[in-house]
Amino acid sequence: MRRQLTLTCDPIEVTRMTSSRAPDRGVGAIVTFIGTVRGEESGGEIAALEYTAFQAMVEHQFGQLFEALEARWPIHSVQVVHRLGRVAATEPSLWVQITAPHRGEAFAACQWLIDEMKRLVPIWKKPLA
Amino acid sequence: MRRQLTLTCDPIEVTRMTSSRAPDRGVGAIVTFIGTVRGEESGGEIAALEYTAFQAMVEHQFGQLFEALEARWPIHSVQVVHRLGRVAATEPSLWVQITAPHRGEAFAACQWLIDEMKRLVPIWKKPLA
Amino acid sequence: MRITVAFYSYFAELAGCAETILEAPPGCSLGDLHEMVVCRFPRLAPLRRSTLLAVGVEYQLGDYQLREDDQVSLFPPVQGG
Amino acid sequence: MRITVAFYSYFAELAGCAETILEAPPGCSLGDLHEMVVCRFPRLAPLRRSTLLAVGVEYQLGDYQLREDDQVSLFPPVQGG
Repeated sequence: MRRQLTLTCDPIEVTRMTSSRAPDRGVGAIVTFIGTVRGEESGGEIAALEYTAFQAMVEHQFGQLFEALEARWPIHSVQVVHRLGRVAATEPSLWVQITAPHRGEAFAACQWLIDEMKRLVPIWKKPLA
Repeated sequence: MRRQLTLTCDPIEVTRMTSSRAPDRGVGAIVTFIGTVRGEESGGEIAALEYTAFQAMVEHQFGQLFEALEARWPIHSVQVVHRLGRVAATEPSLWVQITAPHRGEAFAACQWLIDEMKRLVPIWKKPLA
Repeated sequence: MRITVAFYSYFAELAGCAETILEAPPGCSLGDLHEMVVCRFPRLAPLRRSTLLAVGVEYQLGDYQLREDDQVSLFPPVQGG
Repeated sequence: MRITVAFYSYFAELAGCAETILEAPPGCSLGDLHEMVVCRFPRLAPLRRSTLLAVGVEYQLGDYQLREDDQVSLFPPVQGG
């Protein structure tokens, strides 16, 4: 399983990362999740979120999640990009892409990875007015 | 809910269609599914698939699915592109993108739409050696 | 009454044509028409149970009552995606 | 034994520092150290139950036995994505 984790303070270049072909002849499904900063949160207006992280632990925890992912589903590749620092409303803060032979495992793995990330990976956000 | 259905014999320009921002300040989740033609199917090698459709019924059935989708989940937009004609191995035959406030509804709606499409939308494929 | 019948996917190859016109008796149901079709195109008979039936752009069951100029379609299980 | 304690997210603001060094008695568990930390930084006390504890880059529970030079981290529930 190919794996890639990027933590970056630069904008996520969604277009550059999106491929127009399967990376492998055995891949039939590419599931991509983009999390964007919402401009409204519990009623209030938000201009941006400030993301901070305990980076060494983020990398270690994602490494463990990737191991568990590979053990559970026949995934061909997993890529995660998480932005840090200031992310303006409507911009992507998270980009996840899973490729797999079939859509069932690709959807299941993608949702599981994001759920586990939100439970275990030490990243925090603070609203900026 | 914004909706768009495209049936095309031209390659799906995944890169051109992928946006790098949320289309709306209330959108927090963008789920994209790309189905690609696998080069191996039940043991044999496949060079391409030939897709055919009963187009008027495809449009009508997708219209009904979009109605049901909107009634069930708070979706902001749904876009579907399905290729017809010859699609070479590793090329995308299907592109689906759902935008919504949160990932739960975006993932659920995307998977439901593809499942229902595979049950109801009159498109067929034939392997080409 | 005059009914247009279209075949899609490999049903067209098995029938040897993409479309035909049948004269159905008054009161004929979609299920009755399906039987007339498989009599006329016997290579479709073994696929009877998996055949999908539509009138216009809607799926219909065998008890659907046909009307003059209905456009009926017969096709195998769909395989989009 | 000497233990480094780091605070992340708003825990650093509440503690007034990102890191401190504590001298812990031999046999001190991570839970014991957590109590020492909230005594020293009382604004963290009300958040005791929701505090996450890590040693190095692994989560640990209160019964974890600390060792010389362990790097302990305290932080609030994570919010990635």
